[in-house]
Parts: sequence; C-alpha cells; structure tokens
Amino acid sequence: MRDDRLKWDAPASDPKVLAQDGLHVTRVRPTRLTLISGVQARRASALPLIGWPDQVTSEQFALCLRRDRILEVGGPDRLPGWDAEAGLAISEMTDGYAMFHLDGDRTLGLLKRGGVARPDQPSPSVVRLMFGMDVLLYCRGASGFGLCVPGPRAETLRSALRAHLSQHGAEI
Amino acid sequence: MQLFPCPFCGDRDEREFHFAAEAGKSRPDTTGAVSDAEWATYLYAQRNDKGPVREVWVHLTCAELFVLERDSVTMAVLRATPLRQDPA
Amino acid sequence: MTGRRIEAGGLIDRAARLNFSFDGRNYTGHPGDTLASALLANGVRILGRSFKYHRPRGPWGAWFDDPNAMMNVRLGRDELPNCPATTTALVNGMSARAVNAWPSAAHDIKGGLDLFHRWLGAGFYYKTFMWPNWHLFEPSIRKMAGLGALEMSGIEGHVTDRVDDVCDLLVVGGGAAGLSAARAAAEAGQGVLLVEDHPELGGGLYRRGTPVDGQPPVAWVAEQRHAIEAAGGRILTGTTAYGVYDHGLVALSEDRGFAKAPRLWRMRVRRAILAAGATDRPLTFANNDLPGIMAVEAGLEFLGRHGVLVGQKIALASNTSFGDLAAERLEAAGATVRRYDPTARPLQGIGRKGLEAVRHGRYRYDADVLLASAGWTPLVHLWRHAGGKLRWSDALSAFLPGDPPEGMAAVGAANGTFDLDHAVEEAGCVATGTPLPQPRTRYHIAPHWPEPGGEGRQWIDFQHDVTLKDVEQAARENYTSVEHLKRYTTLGMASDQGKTSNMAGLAAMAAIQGRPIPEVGTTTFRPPFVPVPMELYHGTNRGQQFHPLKRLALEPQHRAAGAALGEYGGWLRPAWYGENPMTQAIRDEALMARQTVGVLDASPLGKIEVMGPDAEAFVNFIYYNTIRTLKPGRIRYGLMLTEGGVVYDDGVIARVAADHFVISCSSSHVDGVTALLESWRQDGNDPDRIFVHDCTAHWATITVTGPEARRVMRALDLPVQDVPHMSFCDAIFAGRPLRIARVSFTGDTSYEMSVPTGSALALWQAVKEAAEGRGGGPIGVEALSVLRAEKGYIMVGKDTDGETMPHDLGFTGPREKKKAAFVGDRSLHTATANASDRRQLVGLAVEEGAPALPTGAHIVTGGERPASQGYVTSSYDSPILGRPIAMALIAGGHARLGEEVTIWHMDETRSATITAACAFDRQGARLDA
Amino acid sequence: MTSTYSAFSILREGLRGGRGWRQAWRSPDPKPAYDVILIGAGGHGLATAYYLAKRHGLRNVAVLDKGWLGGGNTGRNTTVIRSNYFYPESVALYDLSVRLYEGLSKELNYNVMFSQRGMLVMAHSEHEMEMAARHTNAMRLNGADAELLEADGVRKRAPLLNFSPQARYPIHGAVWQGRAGTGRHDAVAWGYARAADRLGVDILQNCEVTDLIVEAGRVTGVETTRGRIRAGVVGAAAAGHSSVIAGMAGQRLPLHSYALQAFVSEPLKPVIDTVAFSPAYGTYFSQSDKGGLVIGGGLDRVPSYGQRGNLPMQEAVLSGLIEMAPMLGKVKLLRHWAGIVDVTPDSSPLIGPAGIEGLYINCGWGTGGFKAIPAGGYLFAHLLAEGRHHEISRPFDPDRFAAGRLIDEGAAWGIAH
Repeated sequence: MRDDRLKWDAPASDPKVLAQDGLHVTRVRPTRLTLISGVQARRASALPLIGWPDQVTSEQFALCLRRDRILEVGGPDRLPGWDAEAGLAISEMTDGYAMFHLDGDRTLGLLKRGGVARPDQPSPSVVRLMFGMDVLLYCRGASGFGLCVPGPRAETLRSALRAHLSQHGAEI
Repeated sequence: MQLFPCPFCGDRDEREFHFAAEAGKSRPDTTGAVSDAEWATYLYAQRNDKGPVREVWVHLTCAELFVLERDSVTMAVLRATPLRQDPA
Repeated sequence: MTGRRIEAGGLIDRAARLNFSFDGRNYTGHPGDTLASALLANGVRILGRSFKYHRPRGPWGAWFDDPNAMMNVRLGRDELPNCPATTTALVNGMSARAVNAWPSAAHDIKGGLDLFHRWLGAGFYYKTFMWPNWHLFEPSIRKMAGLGALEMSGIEGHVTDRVDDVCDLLVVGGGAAGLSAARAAAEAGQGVLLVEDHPELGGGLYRRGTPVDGQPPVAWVAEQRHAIEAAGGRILTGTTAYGVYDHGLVALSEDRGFAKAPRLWRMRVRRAILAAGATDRPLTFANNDLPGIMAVEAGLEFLGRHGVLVGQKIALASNTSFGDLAAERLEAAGATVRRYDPTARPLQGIGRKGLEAVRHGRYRYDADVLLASAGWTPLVHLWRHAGGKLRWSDALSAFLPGDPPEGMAAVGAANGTFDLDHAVEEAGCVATGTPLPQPRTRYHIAPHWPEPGGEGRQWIDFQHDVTLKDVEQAARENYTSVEHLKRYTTLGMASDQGKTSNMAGLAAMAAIQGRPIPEVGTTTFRPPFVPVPMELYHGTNRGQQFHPLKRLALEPQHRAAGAALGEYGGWLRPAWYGENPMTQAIRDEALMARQTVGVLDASPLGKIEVMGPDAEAFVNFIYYNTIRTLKPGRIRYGLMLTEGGVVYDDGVIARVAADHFVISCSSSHVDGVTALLESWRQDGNDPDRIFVHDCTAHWATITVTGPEARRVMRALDLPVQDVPHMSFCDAIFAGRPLRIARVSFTGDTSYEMSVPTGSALALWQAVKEAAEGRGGGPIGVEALSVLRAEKGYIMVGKDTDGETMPHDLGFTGPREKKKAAFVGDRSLHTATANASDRRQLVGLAVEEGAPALPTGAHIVTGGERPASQGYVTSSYDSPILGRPIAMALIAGGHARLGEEVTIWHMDETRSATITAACAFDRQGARLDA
Repeated sequence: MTSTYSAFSILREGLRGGRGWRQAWRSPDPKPAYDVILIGAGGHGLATAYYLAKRHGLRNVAVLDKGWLGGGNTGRNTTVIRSNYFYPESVALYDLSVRLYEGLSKELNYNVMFSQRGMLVMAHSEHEMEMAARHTNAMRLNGADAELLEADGVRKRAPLLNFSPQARYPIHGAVWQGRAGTGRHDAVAWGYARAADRLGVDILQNCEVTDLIVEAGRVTGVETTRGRIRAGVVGAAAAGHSSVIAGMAGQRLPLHSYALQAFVSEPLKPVIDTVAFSPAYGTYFSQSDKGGLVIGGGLDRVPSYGQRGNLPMQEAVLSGLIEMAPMLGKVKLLRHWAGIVDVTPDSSPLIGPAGIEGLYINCGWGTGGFKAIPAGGYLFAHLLAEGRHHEISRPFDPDRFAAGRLIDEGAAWGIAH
C-alpha cells in the first residue's frame, strides 16, 4: 500500500485563495445554506431567486438549482425534514458547500478556462460543469462571481484555479 | 462537443448529460407473472434506430430526466421535453 | 548554389541575424524566416529524404503543403520530432537534423535502397515475409520505418492553455478574402473572430505582390487589420482552425512558439466563413520529386514572404493562367525564367541529387529550379469536417464547396474564386448577406492529369514514395476504390495527409479506369487539418487535476497525526497512522480496535435523504430488503440491486420519520446511488411526492468502535443508553446537531457520529482524546478492511463481482418472501439465478501455521486439467485470531462448508477448508458488549 | 499471371514491372440467387465466406457490402489481437481466434502481419494487483498464456511509461499476454477476400441491402441497390448496423451503437514494442510498423451512427495517454477517426439466429471485433452451414439474455473490454 500524502498537496487553510493583478479568489463562509425541494420550491423563499446571469446584490438570496430545488443562502433557520404542510423537503447544507468569491477584470478570462459561462446565455439555474466538476456559478456585481462546489471538491477547485494561473496567468 | 438542451436549464455542454435509455419502455409489473422473455425484452431489447431517435437523457448537473429527440446520424437535436410531460 | 536572398522585399527583418544549424553545419537567417526559407537562402537544396526509398528531397511547398522537409529540431534542452521545415519559424540557436537520413540528408547511407525500388512497389510486404514468419522480418523493418526519433523526456511547462469561447462569426483565413469578409462583417456589427495560421496576416498577397485597392499588400493588410479591430473584431494570427465538430464547435490551435504547447480555443461559432485559400497541386512527370522542383506558389511564397529567390535559371511549368504572373515576379527579382507547357509534351526532370535540367519532349534545358503547378486545389477540409458537400468543377478542374453545411460559407480561393478582385468582392457580399455578382473568372486552366503508362518514375505521394506505377499496379490488382488505393499504396497517408498527393492519385485512378474524376470520389477529410501536438488535448487535465479525489474535512488533522493517505473509492483517506512499517501499523490498529477502541473518519459514507409522502414506498422499491416495516428511529442493513439482479451497493438506511429516510450507502457509490434514486424517482414514480437530497458533503462522520466504545461515548457525555444496536438518536454537540447511529462494520460495539463538517474538528479531537485515554486511537481504512473481513462483512466490488446476487451472499429472505416489487426482483428468478453452481460467498481456513492465501487465487477442481470454481476475494492475517482468514466466491459454496478444496495460484496449489464467511465472534456477542 | 505471393513472385514481378499481378478479387455482377448471402464485407463477413467455402464446401456464396470491402470497423480499428479474458467461454472463443491468426498469413497466402509483440494490462494499486492475479490465474486455468508482472517487468517491456510513484496512477505491475499483439487490419480483410474469391465466392461491393425479403415468416433474400437477390440463408455481419438489418425483419436486438474513436500519431522511430493498456488512464497504445502510435480508448458517451469522433472522449483518451507516458505530449496527432460498433449489455458478442427463420447474426463485438475475425468467421460459417452452433459459439447465442446467462467480462475485469 502506497502512501500518497506527498502526491496530493495538503489542503490550504488561507481564505485568500489566490491573488494576482486584477484577479482575487477568496473563500467566504455564508451564515446558513438550506437546500429546499418541492413542487413550489422556487416560490418557497422570500429571498430573491437567482438564476444565470442574475446579479446577487445582498448577502441573502436563493440560488435556483433545479426545476424543483433552491439553495437559500443566508436565509432563515428552517426545521430540517419533510414539511408536509408546505410540501417542502428541507436539509441544512451550511457545511456542505465551499463558497468562493472571484473578483477582478480577468475573472471572465479565468472562467473561460473552465467551461462556457456567458452572461449573454441566460439559464434559469446556476448549476453547471466548470473545471470538470459540478459547480454553482452566479454573478455578483460587474466583474464578480460566486462559485460553489461541494466541500470535498474545494481543494480540487482551488488547485485547478491555481494551476491555470500559474501556467498561463499572464495571458488570461 | 455537442450542445444538448436541458428542458429547464437550456443549452449545455454534452458532458453535463448522460444517456439513460431509449424512451417508451415501461417496467413490467413484477408483482404479477412476468415471463423470462418479457423481462429480457424490457431489460435488453433496443430499437437502436439509425436516424431520428427518442431517448431518455439526464442532465446530470440539475438531475432532470427528459426525452431527447435527435438524429443519431447527423447529431441534429430535434426536441427536448421533460419526462414528466412525456405523453408516451 | 541555387537559392539566394535578394536585397529587398519580404516580411523578414534583415537587420537581425539568427544562427542555426542543419545536419551539423552552421547557417544564418533572419526573423521572419522558416527553417526552409533560411536554408534555401543559404543555397541548401536537399532538406530531407523520402520514407521508403530515401530519395533526396527539397521542399515542394512553402507551408503545410510540404511533405518533404521533415526535421528533428532542437532548441536548448527541447527537441521536437518531425517538424516541417516550411512551417517551423526560425529561432536563434536552433539545431535541425533531417529525419530518416544518416549521417545527413545530403549523404544518406540508405540512399542505395532506391536501387531496389522495382521490388518494393505497392503492397510488396503483403506478398512476402510470411515464411518462416513475420516476426523474423518485423524488427528490422520497424527500425527502417518511422521518421523522427523521439527524445524520451518531456518538455517542462509544455502545458496547453485551453479556452472555451464563443463567437458570432469565425473567419478562417487572413488572406484578401478573409480580411475582406471579416471587415465587412465586423463593420456590419457582427462579433467577428478572424484566424490566420501564418504569423502575419495577408495570406497569398505576398506571393503576387500586386496592389489591392491600389495599395501595396503590406499597407492594405495593415489597414484591414485596423478596421476590423476598430469595429470590435478579434484577430488571432499563428492560429489554425484544425477541426470542425458537432454543433458548431471549431477547434483552434494558437502557436505560442517553438516547443511551447499551443493554446487550444474551443470556439463555439454561430457562423463560419471559410477563406482558407488553395494550394498548388504537383505536376506528375518523370523524376518530379527531385530537389529543386517545387510548387509555383511555393517559389513565389519564398520570394514574397521571405525574400528568397529559389533559383537563378528557373523553368516554369504551369497549366494555368497564373503562370504569366509568376514568371514576371521571378524575372523582376533577377532570375531567368523559361516557361513550359506541360500539356504540350511530356516533361522530365534530369539530375541525380537535384534538378540539373528539364527535358521537354525531345529538348533538354539546363535549369536549377523547376516551378510546377497542375492547377489550384481549394482547401475544403473544414467544409468537409462540417458535413458540407463537394462539387466538381470542369472549368477549374477542382473540387469546390458544394451544398453547404449548416452555418458555413466559403469565399475566395477556398471557394474556387481565384482572382483577387473577385475574391474580395465575394467575401464582402457573403459576410453581409448581400447578393453575389454573377460568377466570373479570369483564371484559366488547361486540365492536365497523370498519364498512365508514362515513362519513368512519376511521384504521386512524395513522402511515401508512391508513384504512378504503384497506382497502376493497385488498379491492376483491383484495389480501385479510393480507400483501397490509399490503404494499399499508402498514398495520402503521409504527414501532409494527402494535401499534395490526393488529387493526383484520384486523377491517376480515374485515368486508368477511364472514369471521370468526380466518379472516383475523394477520401474522407479528417481532423486535424494539420498535425497538432497531443498535449493540445491534455492541458491542465494532469496530475492532481486528472481524475481528482474528494478530500476529507479532517485531512489536516490526519496529516498532523501522521496518517499515510491512500485512494479509496474516489476519496483520499487515511490508510494507517504513524511511523511504523505498514504491515505492523495495520496490525496494531486492528488489534487495538478489538482490544480497546478505534476511531475512524467515516465521512465519505453516504448521507442521502429521501423525503416526501411516497418516500416509504420508494425506498421499499429501491432496496432488496423490506424497508416498509422499519420504525422511525431505527436502522436497517440493505442491498441495492441492478435491474439485472446483481448487488450494486450495500449500506444502511435510517428512518427519521414516516416520510423521511437517510440512506447511508458505501462511500464510493454516493454519486451513483444518488443518480439511481433520481432516475427511479422521475421515471416510474411521481417526482412531486419524493425528493432526494444528497447531504453527504455537509456531514463529517466519526466512528468509534471496540469494547471501550461505550465508555468513550460516556466520557464525552453523549447519550448512549437509549441507542440500541441498529437505531440512532439525535443530540447536540457544540451547539450543532449530532446524529449518533449504532451500526457496526467491525462486529464490535460501534457508534457512528455525524456532525456538520464545521464541527468535525472539535468532535474528532474530543473523541480521539477520550479513546487515547482508554488505550485506543485512530485507525485507518486498511485496519477496517481487516476487521470487517474477520466478520465476513463484504465490500461490494471486492467480495462480489458482476454476477453476485443477494442469495449468493446468503441474503435469501426478500427473494423468497418480499411481496412488493423491487429493483432487480424478476432477475433473481431466471434459470441462471436459480442454478445450484452459482458462486457463493464463503470463508476459507488454512492449515495451522500456513500463510495467508493470496487474494486472487482460484479454487479449482482436481484432476489433470484443473478448472476454476471461484476465487479468493479477500485475505488477511487476522491479528485477533492469530491466523489467516479469507473470503471466497465458490461454486455452490454454501452447501460445501467443511469441504477441503484445492487453491491454485500461478501454477502452484495448496489446500484450504471451506467455512462460513464469518471467522470471528460468530454469535455476535461483541456487538452489544 | 502471378497468382501466388512469395519472395520469388516479387522478384519476378519486380523484373517485369509488376505487369503480371492479377486481381486480388473479381468484381462480379450479382447472381439471382445464392445458397448463402452474407451482409457486410468486413473481416467477419469475408472470413465467414472463406470458411464456408473452405471448410464446408459451400461456394455459391455472396458477400455484400454497401461500400468497399473492409471499409467498416475492420479498416478503422487499433488492430489489437488478444485473448486475455476471464471466463472460459470467452477464452475458448478468443483463443481460437489467436490460434487461427497465428497461421493465417500462410493459410491465406497474404501477409496479415500478425505481430505477437505481447500486451500489458496495467495494474495501478494493490487492489488492482489482486484483481490482476485473479485474472492471470483465470487465463492460465483456461489455457491462455498470461503472466503477472511486477513493475520491473513492465519497465523492461515499456520503459517509456511513467513509473514515478508521483504519477497519478503509479504502475504496480501488469497482466502480460505474450501471444497477444497486433495485425495489419486491411490485410486481414484483403487476405480473406482474395482467398474467398479464389474459392468462388462473389464479393459484391457497392451493393447495399435496402430490405430483407420475408416470405411466410422466413427470410428468403435481400433487396439491394443492385437488385433483388435470393438466398437459402442470410447471415448478417454488419457491425454497427446490425440493428438496422435485424430491424428490416422486425427484430430487435440487445444492441446499442456507439462511435469508437482511434488516433494515430506522426511516425516515430521505435519507442514501444508491445501493446500497453491502462484501464485507470482509460487508454491503450502500440506502435505500428510504419512508426505511428496507434491509440485507442473507450466508447463515446453518446449513442450514434455518425462515423466521427467527439472532443470529450478525445480529451479523456489523450490526457490519459500523456499521463501514462508524459513525453508523448509533444508528439503530433496525425489523424483521428471513428467506427460504429454495436455493444451488447454484457459486452460479449451475439452469434446465432436473429429471431426469424433464415436470418442469422454475428455482431455485438463492441470494441474488440477485429481480434475475433478468424474465430467469428469460423464459428459463423459452422452455424450457417450446419444450422447449429459449434460448441464454442453456443454460449454466445442471443438466447442467453432471457436465461440470464450473461458473459460479462467487463463486470469480471472491472472495466469495459
């Protein structure tokens, strides 16, 4: 049995993931993430419902994941389980996603290394395949993006971004 | 790299999708008697048409199952409809 | 000396000098040169040798249309094989060597092979080398074949930058037509991307040197570039569109310098205009492969782009109206030019290692260069990639773009519009959707094709040494379809992929058979348009980014605790801890868990919630086992099957409430089980009454197992009294929810504690400390594998294979009794499923003192020819039992307990006794100790 | 006329300008009826015709193809020949093929260049080494040659691979089959075509079957672009398009059609003298006699009849290749192409009746039909001539699905094969 601890970089703990001219990636920790599914899920939250490329303007919003599923970010505390009255399935996912903020003029250039995500191609949902993994990608302001991956993928995303910048950073 | 339409999310990279099955198959009621042949037909027999096909696909990223009509020769995408509305 | 640099002209920078070497001799050139142009400027004629006969060769073309001048090129520490000298931009310090030649292209010791050519014709190897067998001959043939040698080291930083992008209109080709189209479209408000494969825009303009719109080429090109960019268009030079794929995806390779990986643009385009131009095709005549014979356009290209006059006494043989212009240009540059009409009488090249003279009919003329053209061939490759049709034009003697593929148009020379002004006009019209003027052309061609039965050796494919005689022989042997011709003679399979040879090959076959050329057809045009480094498909999809692993929230703690990390089911997990050798460490951990307590990071275990009014019926259908009867607060072990009845996953399911379940599947199957649940939910069930949340990532799970587990829990002040085996309770830990499940994968009392990953560190530290206080500590996955094997607990995929059904594992109840339908149910009742010789899971015991059985050893029948009856799936030394244990899948095994069987491994046999799979604590007394 | 190939005939023809070489096969016009019609002049169809004539004395046979002979998967594969299988049924089938290949050049008097340079199937972890041991043992018990190599043994045979412990998938060892190798794919089709033609078989190119003639519940002939042709019995060996043929008789088969891609690089001086396959990297490669690296991988993800490749699989296969042998990143790709293969649920072939009298199928070879050509032809000929299975083909009858008697090598090996 091999010991692969050297083969895989130890996970970084610094929330400032990357910083280069015109490009910043930071890890942020939302107060609460709640997964809500149901026939009426997209109408179940009082928070603004965010698809692509809707702009997130505050700390509280709901990302549209599917036809019948949203992810509340910074929403109210909800009792997990099946809410029979509202017809909603509710799970807390606060610790389930790693959330990154990407800011700067060159961010779109970096995202083009991960897949196609064009603001002029709208989509009701924010889920997509980027950098080879399932992510949630949404817009924050003019040149800012939010990028979420399941926690176990955080290190992969971080190292993917780092690899692109270290190899081709000057040309992105 | 093909572009497939998710009925909910819209056009996406083909790698976000997975071919599930040919459309129009229904599972025999296994609480009753099902012959070996019937079961094998359900499990294994395929139309495998050359040309226009109707298939069930999954948009992996949003987990939507839908019926995709496309041409298996030209790769032209003809129509995508959510499975739940599929009349067949 | 034949070629030389002229005083002025071209796009080179005469002020700067670049040093380089070829075949060991030093030369100089200028920025803007290719290896080929610089060598020609230095008077070098022989730049390579052909593949089969090692014939001396100079360049035929001046760009990707040259199959002859292939070189291994080294720059500093980096060497690339098979670089075409005509497309390799000269860099100071380059050292080039002709491939397939030794010691040099000029003096190649294998040149003598040419003497045997009459025995080495098309497909000779299919007819011989059969006796005694092929292997006798193969090694020496292999050594002879191949072009460049590959240096066995990688290039540092050779990493492709892959960019996904879209554009409204892609214009392929930055010549007059492409520039005009791009400008017109950009000024009409379209989002334009123009790509040109040369480092400079301008395409064929430098060859002619004629003014465009009254401006010299350089000025006109600069103005177009400015206008395109001013209108918002993008331009990429040094960029080749090399493939068109489904749904408008065009792959672009952007050159970033020698030995640097090109950038890959995966460009999704709404519309594309093909303005790729056309190439000269070779004239087929005797000795048409001699160094010094090259394409008319190549001669002009070297002159116009690189300031190199390729010869002093130039013979020019062209069957098109462009010959006049070419002669004028060359004469103006200082050469004497003599024109020949190749259609009038047969042409022949004379010379041994290069052209010395031309024979035309009965007349011989001295010449150092012969520029030849049999007409222009539009570059329609991308058109064909995209599915466009071709049509034959008698007027132009060429295949032209016919019925267009969706979203693509062709303009300029690529469309058979060879005259410059017409091309410019056509490009503007097509770009803006303006009606086209009536087609007209000044270009004139007198068709001239290979003439079967002709004298001498006439080359069709230069690199592969395919001659007209080879084509005639192929026809005689009935290899007449285009693909047979290509494969039998290897015509068109050289590194230029037929760009120079296909038309002549087709025409030769047509002439032999007396059929029109379009009836013979064309071979398939396949990507890549030009050879591209395979790195283009790799990029950052390497190392840790290639099949990346999922990472544990507690990985820093495991590293700090000295864990060896290994890959398990897509996760990086602690294999064992500490500095001891692996075997010792695993043994110590397994023993510790049996004697006191072990702590395991079990976070990858699935936590998939199924909720909704139909959740109960749904999970009852998904599982082999009956779940309907499970009470809230309780947990049940269960198997999931495929519809084929094969065990897909095992795990436990907990019922939280009437309409709420949590499925804890095995860690490698979380994504698969989630997908499977979604698929059944939406296909065959009411998706509005069942919802599936994969919450695995939110939770970290820490398992405490062993005789001291209960005391560890008490020390942490966690509720253990009301958690009987196979049940769970909810609690609070550090202000966050904690779920404690009593399930065991070791056979000892175990608690699986799940907290949100943010609280994992606190829980881990508390549990570890409490365990260490009782002589226990963390254990890795390897020790767990031993512990579970002692109990006969399976790992799906290791102790089961693609045939294993639940009753093979001893789980017979639901198959016989479960009334409700479930996934895979009917498959459990076929003749095969009912067979008595199915491979069933059992244990194996070895004689006292014997070593452990090798995993993968087979159980065999006795006798002369042993046959497999199954194999060992898991085998370990059990520290607690002090003897080896093993599990195996054995035909009819359940009925054979106590039987002594033969174990076979790599031709050696030993014996073992079939036992129950469980080897430790068969009564299960320790579960609740 | 020179009809036998030998060093002597080459010498003689060389001296007289090759004017004596006769046609490798005729281009006859279709007769109104044949005893046996084979649909598909690929390796399997041509081999079937050859063995029908040679072994069963049936010479009134036609092989029909919609295009040129050998133009389907026979002419567009990666030429690997091997019998490294797990189940006895599979080994019996594929080892028959290897044995026939071993004598094929001489039997056909056509050099098919079967080069037994061996094949490595890489194991990248302890677990994979255990699986490799299980497999090696199974192959040896079933009478096929196999050896379990440690990393050093692999290094000796393929030193260009990435043996670094830091490789994404470090090499622990491999299953080695020395009798495996590669052949010249076109030559197999041409050799069988020439030999069958000599025995009187009509090879009808550009003769597309547009329909099957069904009379009284029995297939009695075919409609083609060159007219109607009657047949005593029809055998379909139309890889990729078997569903289309069966569909003409109203039959559905357990098949999906997929594009399978292959790649060839620029020619290089010898760098590897074996076939190296890594399931973990998802790729395999060998080097052709011409010097090009011949590279393959898994099926495309999208069921298709479009005979062309797709980028995602290209990236997966070539990325895996470069991870496995990093210096290959600088080697240039010359071309890539795709064939349409039909794949069964257990990835084992279908040989047997097609569900209607008078029609038999030989298909479902998935990614590995080329290596099976001699055996496929041999067994299919037996079935067509005798009306019953040879014992080796019996387990591969389509009836196995209703009985649940699948031969799932992929499940046993852990990967598609």
